[in-house]
Amino acid sequence: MNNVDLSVEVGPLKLRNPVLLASGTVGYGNEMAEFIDLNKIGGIVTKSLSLKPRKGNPPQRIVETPAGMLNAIGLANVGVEVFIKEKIPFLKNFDVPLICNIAAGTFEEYVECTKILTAEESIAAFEINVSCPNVKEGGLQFGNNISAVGKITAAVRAVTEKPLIIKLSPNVSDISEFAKVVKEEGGDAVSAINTLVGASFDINTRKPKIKNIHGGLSGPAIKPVAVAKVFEINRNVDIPVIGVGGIMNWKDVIEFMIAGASAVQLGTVNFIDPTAAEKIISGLGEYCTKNNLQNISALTGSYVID
Amino acid sequence: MNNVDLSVEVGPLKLRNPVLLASGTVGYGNEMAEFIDLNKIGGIVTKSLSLKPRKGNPPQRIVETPAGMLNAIGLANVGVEVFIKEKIPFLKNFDVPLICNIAAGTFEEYVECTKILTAEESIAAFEINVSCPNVKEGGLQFGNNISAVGKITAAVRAVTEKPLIIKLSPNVSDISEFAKVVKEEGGDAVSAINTLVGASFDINTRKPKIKNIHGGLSGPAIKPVAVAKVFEINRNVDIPVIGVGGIMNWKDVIEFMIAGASAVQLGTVNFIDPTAAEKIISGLGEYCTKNNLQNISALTGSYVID
Amino acid sequence: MFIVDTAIEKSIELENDIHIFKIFSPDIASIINPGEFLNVKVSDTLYPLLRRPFSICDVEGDYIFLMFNIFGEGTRILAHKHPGDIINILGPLGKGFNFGSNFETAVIVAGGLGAAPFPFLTRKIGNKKNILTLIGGKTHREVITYGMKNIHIATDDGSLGTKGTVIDLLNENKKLFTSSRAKIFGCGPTPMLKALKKFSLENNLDSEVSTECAMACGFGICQGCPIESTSVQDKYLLVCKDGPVFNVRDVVI
Amino acid sequence: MFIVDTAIEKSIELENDIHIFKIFSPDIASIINPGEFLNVKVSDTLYPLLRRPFSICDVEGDYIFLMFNIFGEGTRILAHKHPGDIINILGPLGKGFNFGSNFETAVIVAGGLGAAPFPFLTRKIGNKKNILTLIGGKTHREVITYGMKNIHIATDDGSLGTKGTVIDLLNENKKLFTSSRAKIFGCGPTPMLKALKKFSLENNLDSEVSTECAMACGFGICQGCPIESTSVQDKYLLVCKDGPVFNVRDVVI
Ligand SMILES: Cc1cc2nc3c(=O)[nH]c(=O)nc-3n(C[C@H](O)[C@H](O)[C@H](O)COP(=O)(O)OP(=O)(O)OC[C@H]3O[C@@H](n4cnc5c(N)ncnc54)[C@H](O)[C@@H]3O)c2cc1C
Ligand SMILES: Cc1cc2nc3c(=O)[nH]c(=O)nc-3n(C[C@H](O)[C@H](O)[C@H](O)COP(=O)(O)OP(=O)(O)OC[C@H]3O[C@@H](n4cnc5c(N)ncnc54)[C@H](O)[C@@H]3O)c2cc1C
Ligand SMILES: Cc1cc2nc3c(=O)[nH]c(=O)nc-3n(C[C@H](O)[C@H](O)[C@H](O)COP(=O)(O)O)c2cc1C
Ligand SMILES: Cc1cc2nc3c(=O)[nH]c(=O)nc-3n(C[C@H](O)[C@H](O)[C@H](O)COP(=O)(O)O)c2cc1C
Ligand code: FES
Ligand code: FES
Repeated sequence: MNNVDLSVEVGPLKLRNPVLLASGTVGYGNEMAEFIDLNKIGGIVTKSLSLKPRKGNPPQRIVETPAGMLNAIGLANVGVEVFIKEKIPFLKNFDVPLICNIAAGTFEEYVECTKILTAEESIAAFEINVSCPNVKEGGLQFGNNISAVGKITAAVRAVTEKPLIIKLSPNVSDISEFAKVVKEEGGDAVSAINTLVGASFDINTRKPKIKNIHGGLSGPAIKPVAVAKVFEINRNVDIPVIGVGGIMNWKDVIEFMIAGASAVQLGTVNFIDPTAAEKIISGLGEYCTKNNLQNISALTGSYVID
Repeated sequence: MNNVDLSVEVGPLKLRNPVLLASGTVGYGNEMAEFIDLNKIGGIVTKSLSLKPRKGNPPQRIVETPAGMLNAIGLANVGVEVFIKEKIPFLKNFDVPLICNIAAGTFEEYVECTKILTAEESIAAFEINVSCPNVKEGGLQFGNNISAVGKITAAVRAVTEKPLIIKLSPNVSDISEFAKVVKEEGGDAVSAINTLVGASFDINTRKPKIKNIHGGLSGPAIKPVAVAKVFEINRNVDIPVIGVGGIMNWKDVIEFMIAGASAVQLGTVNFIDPTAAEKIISGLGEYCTKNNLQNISALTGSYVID
Repeated sequence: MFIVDTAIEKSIELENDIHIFKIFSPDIASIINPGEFLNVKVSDTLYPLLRRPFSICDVEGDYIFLMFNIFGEGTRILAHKHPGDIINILGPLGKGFNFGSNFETAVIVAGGLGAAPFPFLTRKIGNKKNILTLIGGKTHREVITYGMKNIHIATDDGSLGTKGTVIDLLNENKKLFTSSRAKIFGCGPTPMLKALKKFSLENNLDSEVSTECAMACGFGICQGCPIESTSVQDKYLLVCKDGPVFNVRDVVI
Repeated sequence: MFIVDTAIEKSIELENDIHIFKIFSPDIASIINPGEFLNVKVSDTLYPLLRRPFSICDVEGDYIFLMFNIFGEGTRILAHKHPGDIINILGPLGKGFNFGSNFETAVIVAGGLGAAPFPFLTRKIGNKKNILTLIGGKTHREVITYGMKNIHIATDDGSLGTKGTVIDLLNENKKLFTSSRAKIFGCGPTPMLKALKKFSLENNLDSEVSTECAMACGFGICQGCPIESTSVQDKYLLVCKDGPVFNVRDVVI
């Protein structure tokens, strides 16, 4: 395993290995640091940050579903200011690329957040969440509107030189079109996918189980959808893709890379096994050794179609 | 349970109970008849029929996924002619509403199939599959194209007076818009949902596990998505909805009805337990008795939202 | 915090379908406190996907005890485990009861399975303070007295103890503890906790309750378990991290 | 056809990690034939979702035997079942071997776990015909001889029997059966079945093989298990219903 090179490039972003922790499933790193050595992880994507702190949705925010879960956290977050003052100092203790995920209700808020944060040296890249299904003003509306996604990409691009990743919504019929616009407007990469829109009702009270009614479906249930979206983008658009959705183990990571992902993010699995990232990274190394792969990056888009 | 009325109306279509067997998961009824009394089922939806027989896709057609499965059968079917000659006579032995599902590659083929079949007295209604993700010519392209769906609805409506149900694709951002068009063009109801587009790769061969590359994701994994789509249509459009997607037991049926379904279809569950429909129907009766519901139809869209 | 595979040493089923598991976990047993909890993976497959939170019911040496009933799929699967079967546990999690503080009588108020954390609390308090235990259930079948002492019982249908709720019982027995400095420790269904909060405030009693909420992670990263604070308005507290035990004054129940 | 919950009566583990389950199922046992199969729900939860097909390995009175190894998640879960645990079985399914027909010697050709259906076939043929059994495996660990007789063995690495494939073995032993009217019964990995078909056609031998395919239902409603026919071009045959046993002349392998 010593001579396996797990490093990957996601456009201009260089990572020591392809395993990132997904936005909203790692907080700002502190809790995870109790379980794993953050210095070994490919990178951390923060919970979506907005300009001001957000309280998020009232409970119930979580419902388990078959091999998945619905969440409607409502982008609860500390806001940009507290993030800089209180969260970044902690993360500076680690040698791990910090990718700042931004969510906003207006174009202007996206720009303003990015402007403020791009000044922080310890931020390695931005991931723009145009696709959260659980907030009213922005979120879904942006994510499913191709010209809005283009406009956000261009606007954010104008205020930062850092690697810019746009996180796409899967709740569209042609995700490649969105990836194309991102590329055209100067985005460096896309993440696919955010959660699928779902709902669930209690058969006794007849109320939605999630207070917000709709939630985002994540976990292994959605993996085949995520793999299909990554593959679709890879086939149609020349832009690096970060694969997200239902990854539970190293085999899933290999599958996403074969389908076209340059790197991946672990989401729901962190809740079940916060040590998963470390296990997966070593599993990837073993797979490469066994298959005589010197650079894991050679896997990206290496599908064989007769 | 004696005084519970399980009958429902899906627009002009009257059913003795809300439990239909979904297209592609019941063949043409013969195999299922070995397991259950078809006279007790709400109705049978045939495998999608095309004008000519279709051989379908080469193997592998099936892959299991977490709490779900991908299929790419490719609409293998006997064609309209053989259906009328060989399948209808068998189904005539039963007192069960026969809903004929039609899939086609062109507008004209939809019309022609319907024209031929509408003459068959034993056909109770049509379900038009505009949304199969596993065939090249028609299928997905139609299902995700709102004007195509409108055009098909209008064209088929023009040649049959039987109840007309359009089966919608979930792979779109705003399914209500499709339901609206169906209503405007004279459709009587919609079914939601067909399968989600998914894919899966073998990490050793790097080939797609499904020969067709893409498959349709079904089973409990997709239930939250299906419930959300049914709810969305119910809230936005005044058209009856048949709920499909991941139903495994009577509780799931109640959940779909609360979310807005007038009736439901069982799909993947038939493969795992071909007696599920009978169990579910008796479970529905018991639920109604316990909850003092005289008519199960009162459940449709009975969600409570604070 | 530990994540460990551990074998079920022994499984006891009480007569009212309550299950008690004895599991070997010296690391956790030596540091966990009453009111804290474990997050348990009941199956090593993808179903059910999420862990299930369970209060620490008791600790004896290197062994931890959990108490549960069959509620849904996860607890059904758990109940069918045999001794020797492996489960994966994550903990200790959360903030437990403050029972070292300045009071004379611990008034334990348990509704149904709300009894779960109290055998351990009872053991830890030992003879250091008085303990008065009030237990409620809908019927006698829901009354759990396992591992508790100095017990008074109320059932909604009067099938055991006095007829009424455990809060009625609390009111009736007020004189037993309001003369001394008492502290209330409560766990049970939300309506009971609401009533308990009201009682505690009206009687100006220090009172801590263990709350419940659907959880995904159990250790603070998913933000899935909010509970409204009485003091801070612009953010929620987290049941898994700031709780599950809260002073009734601090949270909206 | 039956769908029944049934208890595992006994579970045997052969030295090479092959598991054999004995299950009570008088209804199925009394009507099932060699080469037919059961579709087994290995877990009563949603994971794994689909049933798993297994050949009938043997039948003794009211009992059915299944043989399997740990391949993926489903067989792993199955292997961890204890005697007394319940599984749900659906069957009998498919079309089995035609062993009543006009031949003198049954030549059984098994590759690895392809041995599974042959103890039952061996029992059913009994002394009515000659039996010659050729068994192949990559190494000696993959050679399964359970319940079979008159056995010749080949291994790819030569660790047991002759070195080579089971088809090499078949060629070498041709004289043992080509003098009599022989019928070949084969089961094993696809490359072996391909070679067996070639051998059978070249030597003009009647030959049936048990094929495999990913299945959703196992009884003909999902159309998930197509196999190309040699005679009909405009539709596929179904492995679960028209097979799994086919005459090699009838299908493209
Ligand atoms: C801090 C804490 C301590 C607990 N201690 C105990 C205990 O000691 N003994 C005990 O029997 N139960 C306890 N519970 C409740 C226990 O977690 C639920 O009964 C259990 O999760 C139900 O799982 P299930 O799969 O059987 O039910 P299902 O209804 O199938 O579960 C579906 C989902 O809902 C969640 N859920 C259902 N009920 C609850 C609930 N009351 N609280 C939180 N999530 C729920 C499950 O975790 C799961 O994600 C505790 C809950 C919390 C939050
Ligand atoms: C007619 C028939 C008879 C069989 N008889 C036996 C037998 O007697 N003993 C035995 O050990 N195995 C037998 N098999 C193969 C057995 O069904 C698979 O080994 C088993 O399904 C693997 O399940 P898993 O969950 O362990 O593997 P996983 O890889 O986790 O399964 C994933 C999916 O792939 C399917 N799958 C994987 N391998 C196969 C395969 N070879 N054939 C069909 N589907 C597969 C599974 O059914 C499941 O849907 C038979 C297969 C068929 C079709
Ligand atoms: C509880 C929870 C909170 C999430 N919060 C965010 C978020 O704030 N911003 C974001 O872009 N994605 C968020 N996501 C989506 C994940 O980052 C990821 O895209 C999704 O969960 C799919 O991956 P998974 O199946 O591995 O979980 C959240 C997901 C979950 C489960
Ligand atoms: C094997 C298989 C074949 C199917 N074939 C068809 C079809 O021919 N026409 C159609 O409209 N839907 C078809 N479907 C979709 C189902 O009717 C149903 O919409 C979908 O499976 C979701 O329901 P479920 O989760 O209960 O299976 C098929 C589904 C499966 C699993
Ligand atoms: S359960 Fe995840 S933050 Fe509390
Ligand atoms: S497995 Fe369903 S038709 Fe063969």
